[in-house]
Amino acid sequence: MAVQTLAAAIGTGLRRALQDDPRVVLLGEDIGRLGGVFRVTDGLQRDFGADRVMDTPLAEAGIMGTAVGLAYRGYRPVVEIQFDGFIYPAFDQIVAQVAKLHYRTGGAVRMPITVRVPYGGGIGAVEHHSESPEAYFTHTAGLRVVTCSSPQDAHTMIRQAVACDDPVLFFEPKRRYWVKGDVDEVIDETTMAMDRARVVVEGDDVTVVTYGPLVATARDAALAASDDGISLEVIDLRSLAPVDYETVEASVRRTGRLVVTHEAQQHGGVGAEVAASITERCFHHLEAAPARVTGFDVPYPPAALEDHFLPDLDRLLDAVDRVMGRQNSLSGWRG
Amino acid sequence: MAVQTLAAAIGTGLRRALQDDPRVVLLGEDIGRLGGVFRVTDGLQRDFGADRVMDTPLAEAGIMGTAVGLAYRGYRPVVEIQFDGFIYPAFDQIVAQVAKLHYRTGGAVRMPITVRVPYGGGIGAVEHHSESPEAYFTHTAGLRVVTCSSPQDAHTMIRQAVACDDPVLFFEPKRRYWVKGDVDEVIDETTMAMDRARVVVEGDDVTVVTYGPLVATARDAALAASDDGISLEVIDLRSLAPVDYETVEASVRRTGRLVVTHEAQQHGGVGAEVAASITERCFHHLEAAPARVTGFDVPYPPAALEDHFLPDLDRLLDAVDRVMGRQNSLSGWRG
Amino acid sequence: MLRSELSPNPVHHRTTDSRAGTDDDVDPWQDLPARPRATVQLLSPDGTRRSDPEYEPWVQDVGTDQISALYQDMVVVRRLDIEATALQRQGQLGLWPPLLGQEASQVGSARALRADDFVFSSYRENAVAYCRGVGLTDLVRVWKGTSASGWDPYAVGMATPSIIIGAQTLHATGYAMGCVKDGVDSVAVAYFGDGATSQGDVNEAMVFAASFRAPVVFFCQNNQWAISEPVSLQAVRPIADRAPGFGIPSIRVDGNDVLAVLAATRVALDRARRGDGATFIEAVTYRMGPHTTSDDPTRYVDKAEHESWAGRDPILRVERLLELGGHLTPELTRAVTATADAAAREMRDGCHGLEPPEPLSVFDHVYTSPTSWLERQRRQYEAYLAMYQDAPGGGEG
Amino acid sequence: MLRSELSPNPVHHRTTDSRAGTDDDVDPWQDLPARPRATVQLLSPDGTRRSDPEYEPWVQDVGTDQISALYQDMVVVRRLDIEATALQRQGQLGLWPPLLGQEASQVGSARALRADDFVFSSYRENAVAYCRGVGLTDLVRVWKGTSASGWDPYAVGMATPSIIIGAQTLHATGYAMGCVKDGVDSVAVAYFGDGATSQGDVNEAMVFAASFRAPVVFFCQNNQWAISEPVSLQAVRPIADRAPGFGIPSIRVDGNDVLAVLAATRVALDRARRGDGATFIEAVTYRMGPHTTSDDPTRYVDKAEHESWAGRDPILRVERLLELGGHLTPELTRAVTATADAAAREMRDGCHGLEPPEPLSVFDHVYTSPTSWLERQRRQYEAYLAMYQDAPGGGEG
Ligand SMILES: Cc1ncc(C[n+]2csc(CCOP(=O)(O)OP(=O)(O)O)c2C)c(N)n1
Ligand SMILES: Cc1ncc(C[n+]2csc(CCOP(=O)(O)OP(=O)(O)O)c2C)c(N)n1
Ligand SMILES: [Mg+2]
Ligand SMILES: [Mg+2]
Repeated sequence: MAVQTLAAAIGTGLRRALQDDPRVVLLGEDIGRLGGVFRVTDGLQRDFGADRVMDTPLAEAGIMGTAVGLAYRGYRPVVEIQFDGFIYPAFDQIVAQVAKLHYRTGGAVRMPITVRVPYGGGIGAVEHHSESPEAYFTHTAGLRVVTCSSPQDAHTMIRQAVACDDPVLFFEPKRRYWVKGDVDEVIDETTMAMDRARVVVEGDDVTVVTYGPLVATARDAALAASDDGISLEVIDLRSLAPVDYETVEASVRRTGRLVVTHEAQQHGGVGAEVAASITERCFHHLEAAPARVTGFDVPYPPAALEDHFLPDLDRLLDAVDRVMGRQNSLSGWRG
Repeated sequence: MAVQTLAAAIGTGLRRALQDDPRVVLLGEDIGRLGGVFRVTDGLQRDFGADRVMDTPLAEAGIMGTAVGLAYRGYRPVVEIQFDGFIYPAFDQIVAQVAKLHYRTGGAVRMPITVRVPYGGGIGAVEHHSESPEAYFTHTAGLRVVTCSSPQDAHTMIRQAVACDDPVLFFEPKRRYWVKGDVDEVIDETTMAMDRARVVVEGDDVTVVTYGPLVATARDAALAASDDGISLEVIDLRSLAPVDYETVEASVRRTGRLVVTHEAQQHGGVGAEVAASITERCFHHLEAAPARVTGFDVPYPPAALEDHFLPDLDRLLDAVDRVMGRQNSLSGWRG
Repeated sequence: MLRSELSPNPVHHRTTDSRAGTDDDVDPWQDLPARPRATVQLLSPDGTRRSDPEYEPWVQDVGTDQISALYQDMVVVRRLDIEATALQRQGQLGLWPPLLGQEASQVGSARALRADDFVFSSYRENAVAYCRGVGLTDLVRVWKGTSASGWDPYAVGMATPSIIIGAQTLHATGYAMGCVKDGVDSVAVAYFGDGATSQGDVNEAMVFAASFRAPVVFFCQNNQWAISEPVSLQAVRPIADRAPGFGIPSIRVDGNDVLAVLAATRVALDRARRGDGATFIEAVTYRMGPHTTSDDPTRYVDKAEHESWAGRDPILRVERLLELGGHLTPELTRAVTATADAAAREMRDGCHGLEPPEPLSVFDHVYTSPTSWLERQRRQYEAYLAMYQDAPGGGEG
Repeated sequence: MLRSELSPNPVHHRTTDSRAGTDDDVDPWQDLPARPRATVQLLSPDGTRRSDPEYEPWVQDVGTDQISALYQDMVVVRRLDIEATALQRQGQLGLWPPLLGQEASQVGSARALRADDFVFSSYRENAVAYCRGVGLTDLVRVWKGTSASGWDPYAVGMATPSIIIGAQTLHATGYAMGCVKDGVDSVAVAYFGDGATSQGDVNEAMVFAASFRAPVVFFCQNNQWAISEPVSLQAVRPIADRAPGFGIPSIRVDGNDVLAVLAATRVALDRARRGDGATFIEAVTYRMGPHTTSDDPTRYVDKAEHESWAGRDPILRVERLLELGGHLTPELTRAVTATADAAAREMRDGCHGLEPPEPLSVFDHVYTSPTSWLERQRRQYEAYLAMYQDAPGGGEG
């Protein structure tokens, strides 16, 4: 048990994975000598060699495609995509190959590939460095998509992802990289599986479902709301595909109200899926329509506007007021 | 007014577009001498020359990226992607460039690019030839996404798409290419805009929202249901981004029941968005949870299994029974 | 036994250093050959041997028996190809991509491989699959649509074909990088077409292969066409010219000459096994049939071009070689015909016997272990099917 | 006036036939030059002219005035670059990608262009932007984060930079194809780095450019690094070797020699204007600073390497040239310094004056015309902001 930043906790997780299994190899741009632009892989090439921690040419399709070949050969590649906005050149290899090869080969070939993606905004960056592309992958059958919100989860989940025999998209909330927390490096039967959601705050009035960077915001909202006498239950989804609907369903059956929040654009985002699925499962328990608090349906804006794109505490509380039927920004909205 | 197949109606639409505007150029694999693998562009290279109807090297990113350059130069490129499953190599150019350039340049640069994509299954094809990737693009701000279900719409909408100053993903329901119908080649003020939904069957009990290849299935369902005394209203969305929610909302406010159906996988599909948005807008008018009838969350299966993947009349009617509270396959479902 | 493996070449140990550098102070072109050599040909269309001091030694061990075996392979795969086309016409297969005319490119290269090499191919390499030992029924499963793939890649050392043009070249490169890590001298072979060379993936594969000195052979069958597009649309120079700029030596070989293809592939394999990295082979051949059974080449292929290539038939020239040497005996002809007939029959019968899979298998193998989410969809669909099995079924719209 | 355009080269009409073919019966290598020539250099690091009968004629018109102008450009852009780095350190900019060391590559190439040519660049080409006439405040807008782009591409003949590595090379190629269609002899120029050459897009751009004989210049600044990765990881041969295999002639030029870069770019532009298609230029240079202000090159750059390149400074050698000719007068030095100072001041003041845009502008320019859908989001957010403008605001979590 030691205090680690979220970034460092992924690093120690990768270190463990490299130690535990000689078939684990890391591939990516600048992950070796530099340790990655966020230093997540700092020291790993020095300690495990350039054969296992490989700087690659600057070509994301190439990285993903060679990872497929390595997986064919029995390796467990861990690919780093430098920033969210640079994953698209690899999209074809991910959706047409990585996601489908196990199905295509009737189970003969496994693709235990982990794709690490620092994602999300709020860091004042230039274009392509603040995106939340997770929904593209949750719509792709054959992939697992997970994300973490605490150093502990970051550590255990990256190890679980690397150990998983399915391909896993592992989204890292880059604006929380420097958050610190206790990390226990022991994984045993009591460790929560990576495809389970976690209730991070218990409450009775409204279920707030979120993941990654906004878990902290939702926690703050729970605190603020409690001052107002409203009790929020905050669920960190952790796994976006598959979604642990059982946990969310159980909560909403109690609270009768759902707010989903994420940074990604609204239209066709994970929030739509969660709202639709939970409405299907809990329709007669719902007191209000599930509300979504998300990025707007515009390209991620320049840094000076990002606060007017990203959901924040106030927008979240406003949605809580909405599902509670209290005065809110849309009170009397006529469309 | 003449009878045309849906495929031919797109062809005559492209012909008109080439005639109407000398800046329209067509790019794609095998679209010239061969006329495309579906013969949609048959005769166009002969009549407009290889300078305007261009066979390109076999590289989708290349096609899309050069289309961006042509658009920069003031052209209106119409790109053909040979099959749905081959669009992914162009994904980066589409989502990071085509979708964003107008925003990025503060409106200085327009991207009037139409991307034609024959899509969907039911034709007994091999892998990558039956997919429905539309949701990826509806989640991408800056793109318009449309699809047609009749020869008339195919003709007018492709012309509207080419004339539109925004980038348009134009999805063609390939298993309906050979459906015939009257086509009026006149476009005037009375012509419905391409971003409007169309009520194709009027009804009172359940609103069935669909698009593309399943509009015909939904029409059949309306007929079959009426034998059972159930009145379906069928809405052809036509535009998947933006969605004409006003039309859907008006319908559901009357019927109180919604079924959305599409071929694409369920998780994060267009159905999730429509169900979530309509629940937000019509919550107090809903008699039942919106139901989704979609492809399962598996990769598109081999041809011998596609009937067990694709929504059909019976699965649609079963969902109608579900929202009507009648006996159905999930009656008594415990999860 | 005619279908035996050709003996592999002597094996050398691979060097350990896995990347070459560029030094800007040295003349960067000092090791560039003056100019690429002409197309390799060991057997002319009339069946006579052509001398080539560089490549001949690589097929010195190939005597009459082995030439007869190659001949039989080519006759069999052509026969299977024609049979599959017929099966498609009879509605047994949804589609078939004929390899007619490319028998020498595929057999000559595939027969150079060892069992522990690994092939990553496109959809047209059915002769390669045959040589790898893929079962005859397995060749048609995918095209009948009863299965997502035909065979277990690990059982035959050949991945399931990639329909996405060019994607497999990266897979081969990654696999080859894995071979180096494992310290074995197996080689990965990527098959692809002339059209594929335009794809970013294929070019990135060359970048990675060069950078990591990966033991991979890029085997490009330039059959002059990518559906309706002539190779001149993809490349304004010979395709073999592309690789050297990436630091990968290339060989242009007559793809209708089984001996030359065998020799060139052996050279490439040997280089890979010795630790010298990748080689690019352009096998210049011709697609004598349509792109697939759905295609209508009369719309774009010039008749004269087609006929000129017919005169360079890859099987005919081996037949002539055997004949000139007095080895085209009635026994051989009979044996070869019998083998081809038997193979065609086995494939046809196998094809007829293929049954559609169980409906619920649509949910199998999406993940390596069940997810509650997909299990729920499976069980719901099961309930749905159960209901409809009880009730009278409805039609589709 | 020192900052004037250099005179464009004589313009030839472009031929109309737009695609070359491959004929298999002809020796495919007949038109291949025996071997690529050595790196072009017209000015050595010590400031003396070097004779080069092939490239010298292309800068014969460049006299002392124009050399002084190029010198001033380089001094100004270096000064702007250092100023921008300082602005970043002061918290005025979020990030800045220095071009330190690459002044000759950028100024020499950009000054060869005509106003009706069009540039598609990466993020580091701020000297190119300066030469195209981009406003000094416009250079920093994006890096301050107050705007998605700095300038109107059509006003200066330069697209907004592409951050996605390599994507812009395809845009340039498509634009060049459009120039041919329009019957004009404008040329598109794509700027990119050594790392970019690994991307599929860049290779596809060469395929398309060759196939359509597009009047595009691929200008690769090989500054030896892609963030922390040395060029040897991207390419095991000189980068200039890549293009000829695609059918595109290439030139390797000393990227720290402004005259050689000017000459090479003129050769490439002239070829494009004459209808002979694309040229690939590799400008061999060095990134003297960090990748961006966020980078820490001490983690990966060798000190000796850095120092050896410092000896090849692109500005110093022009200074020496002027000095040797007795043209480095106190007046020139004063004028150049004054211009650089004024430019730096203008940029700094402009940067300080940049204001964040209106909140609701986040919804602008997504589409060319409003959609009911997004208008609804805009109005809802407007209502939300209105409510919070009335009420006391809350903090962020
Ligand atoms: C990414 C992608 N784009 C388009 C296609 C459609 N397509 C299938 S085969 C083919 C032509 C391939 O030509 P070539 O590489 O020369 O191989 P050949 O068919 O001649 O063996 C095309 C365009 C595809 N399968 N994948
Ligand atoms: C598709 C993509 N992948 C990764 C990155 C991250 N990235 C930004 S700059 C850079 C290095 C580029 O090197 P080079 O092409 O040599 O240009 P230079 O920075 O040296 O000018 C990388 C990897 C990116 N911007 N785009
Ligand atoms: Mg071909
Ligand atoms: Mg560089």
